[in-house]
Amino acid sequence: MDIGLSHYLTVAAVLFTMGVMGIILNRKNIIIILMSVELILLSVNINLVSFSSFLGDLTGQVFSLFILTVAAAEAAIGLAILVTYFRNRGSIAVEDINMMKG
Amino acid sequence: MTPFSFSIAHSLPEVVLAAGALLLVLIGAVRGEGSGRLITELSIGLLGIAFLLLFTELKGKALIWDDGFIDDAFGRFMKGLALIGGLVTLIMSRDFLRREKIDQFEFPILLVLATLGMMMLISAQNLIGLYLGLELMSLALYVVAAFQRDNVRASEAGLKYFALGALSSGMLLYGASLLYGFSGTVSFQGIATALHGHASLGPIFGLVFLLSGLAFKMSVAPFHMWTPDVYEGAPTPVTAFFASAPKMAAVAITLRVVMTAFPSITSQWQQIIVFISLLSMAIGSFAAIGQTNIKRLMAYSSIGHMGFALVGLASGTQTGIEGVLIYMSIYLVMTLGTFAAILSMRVGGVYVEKISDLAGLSRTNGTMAICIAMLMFSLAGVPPLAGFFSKWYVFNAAVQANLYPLAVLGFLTSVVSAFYYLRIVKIVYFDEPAPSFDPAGPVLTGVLVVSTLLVVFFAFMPAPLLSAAAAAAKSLF
Amino acid sequence: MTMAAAFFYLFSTVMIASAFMVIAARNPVHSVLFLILAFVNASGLFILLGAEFLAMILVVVYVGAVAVLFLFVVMMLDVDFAELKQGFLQYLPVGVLIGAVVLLELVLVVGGWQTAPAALATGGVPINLALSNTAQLGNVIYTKYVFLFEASSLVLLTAMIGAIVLTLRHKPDVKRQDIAAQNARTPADAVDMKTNVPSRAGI
Amino acid sequence: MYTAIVFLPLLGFFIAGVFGRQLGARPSELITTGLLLLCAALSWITFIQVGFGHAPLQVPVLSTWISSGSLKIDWALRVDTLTAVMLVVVTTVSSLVHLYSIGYMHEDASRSRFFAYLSLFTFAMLMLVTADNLVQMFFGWEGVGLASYLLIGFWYEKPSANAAAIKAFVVNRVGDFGFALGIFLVFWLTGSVSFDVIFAAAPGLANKSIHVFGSTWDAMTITCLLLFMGAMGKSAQFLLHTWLPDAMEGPTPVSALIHAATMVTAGVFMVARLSPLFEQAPAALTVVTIVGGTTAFFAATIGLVQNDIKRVIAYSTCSQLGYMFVALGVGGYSLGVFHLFTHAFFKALLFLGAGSVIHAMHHEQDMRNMGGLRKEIPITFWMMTIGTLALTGFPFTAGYYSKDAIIEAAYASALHHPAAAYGFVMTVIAAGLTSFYSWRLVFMTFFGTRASAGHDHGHAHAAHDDHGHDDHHGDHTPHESPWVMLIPLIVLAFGALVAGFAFEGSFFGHHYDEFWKGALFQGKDNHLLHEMHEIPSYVGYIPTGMMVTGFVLAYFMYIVAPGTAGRIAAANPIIYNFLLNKWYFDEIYDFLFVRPAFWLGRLFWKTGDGKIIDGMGPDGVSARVLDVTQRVVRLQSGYVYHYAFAMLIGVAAFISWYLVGGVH
Amino acid sequence: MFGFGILSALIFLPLIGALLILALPGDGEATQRNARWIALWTTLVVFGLSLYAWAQFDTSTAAFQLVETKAWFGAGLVYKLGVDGISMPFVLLTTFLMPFCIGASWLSISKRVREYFIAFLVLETMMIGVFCALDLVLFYLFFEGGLIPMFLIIGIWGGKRRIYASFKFFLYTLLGSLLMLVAIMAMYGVAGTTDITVLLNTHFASSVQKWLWLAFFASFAVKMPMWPVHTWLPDAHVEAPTAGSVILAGVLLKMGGYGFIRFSLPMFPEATQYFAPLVWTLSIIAILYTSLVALVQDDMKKLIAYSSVAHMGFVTMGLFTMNTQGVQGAVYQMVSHGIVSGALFLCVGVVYDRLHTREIAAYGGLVKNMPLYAVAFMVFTMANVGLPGTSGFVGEFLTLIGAFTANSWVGFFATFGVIFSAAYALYLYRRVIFGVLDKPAVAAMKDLSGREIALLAPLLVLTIYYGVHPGPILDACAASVDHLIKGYDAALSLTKTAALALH
Repeated sequence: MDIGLSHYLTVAAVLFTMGVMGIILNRKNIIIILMSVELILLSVNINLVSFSSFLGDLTGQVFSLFILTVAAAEAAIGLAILVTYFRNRGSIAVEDINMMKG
Repeated sequence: MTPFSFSIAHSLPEVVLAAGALLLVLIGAVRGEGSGRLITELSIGLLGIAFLLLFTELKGKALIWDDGFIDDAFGRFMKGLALIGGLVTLIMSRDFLRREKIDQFEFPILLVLATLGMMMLISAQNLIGLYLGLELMSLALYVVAAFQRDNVRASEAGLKYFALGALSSGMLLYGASLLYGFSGTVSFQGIATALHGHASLGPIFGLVFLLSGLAFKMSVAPFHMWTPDVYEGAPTPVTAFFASAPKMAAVAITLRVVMTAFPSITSQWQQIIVFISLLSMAIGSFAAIGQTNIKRLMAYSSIGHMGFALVGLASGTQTGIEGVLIYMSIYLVMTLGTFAAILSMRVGGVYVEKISDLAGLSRTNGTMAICIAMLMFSLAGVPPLAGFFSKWYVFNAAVQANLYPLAVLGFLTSVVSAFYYLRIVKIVYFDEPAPSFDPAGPVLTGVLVVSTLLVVFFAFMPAPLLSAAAAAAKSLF
Repeated sequence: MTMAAAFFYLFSTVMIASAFMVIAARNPVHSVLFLILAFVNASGLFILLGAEFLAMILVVVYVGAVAVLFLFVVMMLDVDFAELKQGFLQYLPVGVLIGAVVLLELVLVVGGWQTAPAALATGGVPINLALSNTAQLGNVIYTKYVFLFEASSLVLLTAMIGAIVLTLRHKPDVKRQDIAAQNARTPADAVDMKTNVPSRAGI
Repeated sequence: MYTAIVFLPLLGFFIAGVFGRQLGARPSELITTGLLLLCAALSWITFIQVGFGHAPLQVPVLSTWISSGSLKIDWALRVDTLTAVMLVVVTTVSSLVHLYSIGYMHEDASRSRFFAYLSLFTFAMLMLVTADNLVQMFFGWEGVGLASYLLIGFWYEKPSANAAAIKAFVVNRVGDFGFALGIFLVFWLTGSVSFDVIFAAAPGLANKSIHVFGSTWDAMTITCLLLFMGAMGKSAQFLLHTWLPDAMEGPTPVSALIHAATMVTAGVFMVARLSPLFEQAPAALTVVTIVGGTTAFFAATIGLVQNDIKRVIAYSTCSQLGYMFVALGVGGYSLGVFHLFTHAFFKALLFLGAGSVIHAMHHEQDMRNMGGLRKEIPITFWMMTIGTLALTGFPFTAGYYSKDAIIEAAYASALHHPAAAYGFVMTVIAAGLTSFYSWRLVFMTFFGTRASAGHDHGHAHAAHDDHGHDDHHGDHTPHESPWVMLIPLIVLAFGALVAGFAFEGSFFGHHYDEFWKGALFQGKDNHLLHEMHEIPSYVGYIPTGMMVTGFVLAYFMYIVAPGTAGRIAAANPIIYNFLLNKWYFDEIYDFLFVRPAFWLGRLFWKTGDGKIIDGMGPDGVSARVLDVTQRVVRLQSGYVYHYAFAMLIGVAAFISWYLVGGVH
Repeated sequence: MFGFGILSALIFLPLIGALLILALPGDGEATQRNARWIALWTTLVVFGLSLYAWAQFDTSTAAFQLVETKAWFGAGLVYKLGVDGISMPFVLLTTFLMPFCIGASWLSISKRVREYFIAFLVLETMMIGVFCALDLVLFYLFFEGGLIPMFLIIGIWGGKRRIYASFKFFLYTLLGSLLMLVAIMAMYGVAGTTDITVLLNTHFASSVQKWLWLAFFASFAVKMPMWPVHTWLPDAHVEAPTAGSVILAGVLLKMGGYGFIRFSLPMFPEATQYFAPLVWTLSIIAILYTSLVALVQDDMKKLIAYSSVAHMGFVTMGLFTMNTQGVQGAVYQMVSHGIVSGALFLCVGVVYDRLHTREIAAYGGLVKNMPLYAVAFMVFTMANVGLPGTSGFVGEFLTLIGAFTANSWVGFFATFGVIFSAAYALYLYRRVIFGVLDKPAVAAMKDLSGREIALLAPLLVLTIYYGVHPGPILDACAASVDHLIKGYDAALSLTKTAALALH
């Protein structure tokens, strides 16, 4: 059995779904959400790199590179906001983040 | 490769903005704390220059930066709107920031960077540019949402916005990756070429994920749920900014993507657009009833209005796009006016944001009252105010495209939405007065009055906007 | 089964398993560690795909910086072990169901992935096997994508400003390093020569 | 001159109505009365010119009224013999009533208003009789209704007067409903509402059938029936009669003028005026006969037992109108009009006489409280007696000629029409009843002894205290009315005596043709006037016999053996109560129409509008909107994972949509 | 900007007046007085100008006159004004009634005087605009624009349930007209323009016609208001200040009828024919149902409001007979109702100003201390009843005769309304004016003041004048109505021949 594009894509799809489910089902703390986002981005990167490889086109890897860059920045911002919130609220439990609703 | 100078010339506003932002960071860093006011003024100037440069740069259509960036009438139109949004909110925010002691120099710089992101987004011509522009804008917005870092509501707003925004970028990227995988290219034209006659489920899925991400930025249902919380929690000038400039950019790039990359599968994305448009109109109308916080109300209102704007896109025609452009312009004016009013809501030095605080305003501040009333009627789409014409253009396009159910349902929801706009008028005019507001500065009053005048007298001189929108829409085809 | 396939299954299995643990682990520190594991395995997949530079970056940037940052924050905030709250379980099946549906549909589509016939013709930058992956990336990033490259720098700048403005605090009673002030110190300010002290008299 | 006749009363109305308060009561009275007397004089001149001279038919057009497409309606005055007769009746009675009212109303504070109303009424009535088209007739028709409404409700503080006024107007409107539909039908059939045109078109329409109201009808029959419905309303015929007795709540001169002599005869006039149409609709004429006969009988029965002096006369009027319709129904239009003419004199006389009695009794109307008045008010007594004689058809008085002629005509016609036989029987019986109740009235009022003074006076005085009657409190001695009231009585009595004798020949005798000059139309087959001469001679004596019987009975029961009436009543309580309560018509109508109308109104309002329309419409919708709102708002839980879940659901929905639906 | 034709002047003069009032400083006594006088003079000048326009108007032709055209929104939307025999009476009615509204508010409005008169003047602009517009979008703009000032008038200066009433009024009418807006867009799609003169000569496919007709119907039926979408009217009337009720009954309701004549009948003849039975049915229900409801009302204004619904039933019935008498009668009925019901509301306002209640039971016996008032009220009541000799009769009679010729059952049932109207109107009159004057507060009420006489007298004179001489209005619309009906018949026969040719 040869490993083809579909295999990588399937792995990425699974990873993507897990990332999304991590956000939705997570009841523990907001940091898990951030990590789930990283998983999603990872799945996207796998997608892009495998497309790039199988299409013989470098653009996918370039895209992936930018995504990595931005993801790092995003993580930094996310953690900064998280810290700010923690300082105000003393908690980052997901259930607590609902001062505003309705 | 396009000549460097040519590229620079056609992206001059962006280049100037970027360079200016860096310079401002330097100035801010050197002067340290307390340079907030100076940087704010400089940022206003910078945005103003960028705005002027939009009109002084070379005309026509130019694909630059190796086909990654386009400069066309459509882009200039939308950038103009985004810049106006940024500029006006920045001008309006000065008092607020000073009073709330958050007038750090980073704030204006972040707004400038966000605006820069929007401009890149509007001009994006491939998926990477789209993503980077979007992220530049979003990251800055995440930060400014939580800018009042000692305020738990603001940081909650930032956190929510960030978490969901990150998810939406993930979805957008997933879609982008699928599209890349299908067409082997990230450029919009390339995608269009690849899709021509070969649409399959793969790129359609890509399109769905891509549009989901964009829908989040436009805050349309079912990707809208962050909007009320963020609008409510974020500092008011930030909310004003959220409600104006980023919406312009998000709508612009949505239009550009679907019209440039997916013209051959119009009937496919039309279904999505029709659905999210309907849902947004409905949610925007229904959920706003019963709100007590005016910022939250405006959030739902903006959701509804994005739904209305998308009606024009749903038609998929040039007149439809023209309608969207007109809609967004008028919406921008109405929103800025409304937020000028909201920023004027200050009792005894404390900013208030309950709708009931407006009670009996007509007795205590007639000018503000009549302006609010006119803006609300306009938001409700009652002629002869500008809001009616914006609706006319988008719905007319939909009707010409035989989207009768969309038009009828849209109008039904607009009746529902009229209810809560009327309720504000009722509170302002019919109720017994609440404590009167502190005098608003000339800036806020000016913005309020000017936007009201624009809204009221639009019917008398519609030509400039109409011709500009027509030209802009034409350049997209 | 070739070696490549074997490694593919190894990396993907471990990656998915650790990804699952990221969201399932009760201790956030464990989550971060599993995240690192997932990244490392992904990096392995990248190598299988011939994207060596990205694989390296993934390890260096993600594992080395981002994941550690996570770890740092988790440690710093001293987050408790969170117990599952009421209402989670009744909500779980619906969530899982929707997730499963999405996954199923995605797999259905990507399982038989078709690229457009014109895809290769319109391709932007063909991979040149004569050059190393890193070199090729370098070639395009600084030419064709220079505009985007600059843009990404602005993204990083934004992130920097943002992170600073949100978290940096000037506590008034904390001594902070001020290099300019330190360098500008003259012996006159720093050293107090007590010349009038009598010798051998003690202070 | 015609214009003057018609519009002088309007002028009077204006002067009295607009400037009445500035002028004061007396000038208003004098002006209106003077104008009316002038009118009356002019009318008599017209009558003589038109009826006995050779003045051609004149229809001066005053101006255009309504002009819409093919419908053209002018303001025009049509003066032919029929109109001239009516002019004489109207203006004569009206002017006398004006004059009489000066005395009768002298205590009332709002006299100028009263006289204005009277003049307004006269104007409307004159418009009615001079109308050249159906719509102008309708104008007068409704105008008299308005004036009648105003006059009945003149004493606006009396709830009963107000109720009676509304009742009169609304019941009349029921009749007008038919009248209006009749007009529409006429317009539909002939394309015009102008008399000349429709009369010319009528023969052509005989036996034509039309499809209307979902079925096919004989054109003229349905038209005439609808028009007759109007006549029934205005002339208080059976079923639509209920307003007339109640209308007695108005001041007595009003009753004399409107509810005896003029307005109520408008229906008769209308049928006579439209004789060219009715002649083409034998079936409709049959209905007219039956209704007339029924009314004549039924009103007379009620009249037997009423105790209110005015109500007795009112029912008498009702009954007499029935006679007229019987005459019309059998084709004797001139007989009907003649009876109208004579009846105007003696009925106005009776009413004014009754008014005089009431005046004498200080607004006491219950005959049981009267008695023996002939000595105290002798002139009134004698005038009333003359009126009664004329009404009952005492030989050679006016009623003798007109009423007996109707009975003979019914008999003559009965040979061809069973309905006429019914009319004959009814009118004969009614003649006897008339005689009985008329004499009963005279006996109870003027003979015998009066019950203790002051009995049950409270009602009348309470109601009139505001009208300046206080000065008469405690003085219950009946007194003869002033001359200003007696003169009209005398004039009318004169008319009641001689009108029949003098004009019999013209109206339906040998001078028929040269008198009417075609104003009344008779079909080719209508030989009624000839046949009347061929009936057995004993028929002519029947009414007289009935009259004598009635008189004798009344004399026995109220003079010879007072108390007999009470014993008979006690012995037959059902019949007595049935009659006393006017066949229970008011109760039935109240049950059938008035209550359901209010009930329906409330149902429609509270349930229909309130619960159903608003409940399902605006209020219901807004409540549902709020429900939806609450649900939508509850979705906005504030939890990030819910929001993310919504996004996922959105995406899942879209991709499922495409997966299931395929790429289109 | 815009040209300065007479019609433009008519439309924008009130706006100028409003701006003048807006420019008045402060809210003092002097300002209030000035605001009143400016408003009065503005409306008087506008009325004078409309009379001038009337003088310029040629009644012998059915063409649009005094036409002004300016480019406006591009793409087929033009600023086009003009009047024909159908719209001219309504323009006059509007300008005529406005001074009365101002006069009626002279003393009764004491709070926020400036805003009040501004709202009224803006409303006048919108109303005149509706009747003058020759572009569908322009029409719609004015049609809907009127909601804003009216909403404020009811909401600010209204009675206890003013908020409920104003919302109901606004949202109800908005809902109806938005459906019309969809139809307007569809028509724009067919014709490529919204110029009414062009649309009048555009043929719409018969299936399309039905939809368009229904959409327009949704708007106009609410505005009329027809049963069963009438329930906003009683509420709005009851809560509105006197002048608001006057203008609501006098002019705003007429917009629906005007819309039917201007759009539904000539543009969608086949649909009109198809739906005529529906309209008749609704009209008859309106006439009978609301008359009965009126009978049981306890509130004077509500009673008159319900009677308005019934009278508007005559209008719709007449319009859809599509014969000369019916349509002319409907136009006449609208004008007459404008005067009469306006006057009736003024009458209610007179007593309301004195006693501040509209409960019928609170009054009684007014004739004694207010004889002049009683007379005026009587005349208007009788006109409301449709007594011949008052203007109410002519319209009612013509619509009925038209209805009868079109369908005898319609005429039959509608004529029942004649009976009911007498019942409720007289019942009202009896309870208010007649009876014993035993309530001290009522007894203390003074008769009409000079100002009130000046308000009611002209209306009274007109009511009678138009009752005996309806020529001016009937002649004015004769040519246009004739043209309308000819066009309608021609369109129908055209489709009939087309259908025959198909077989």
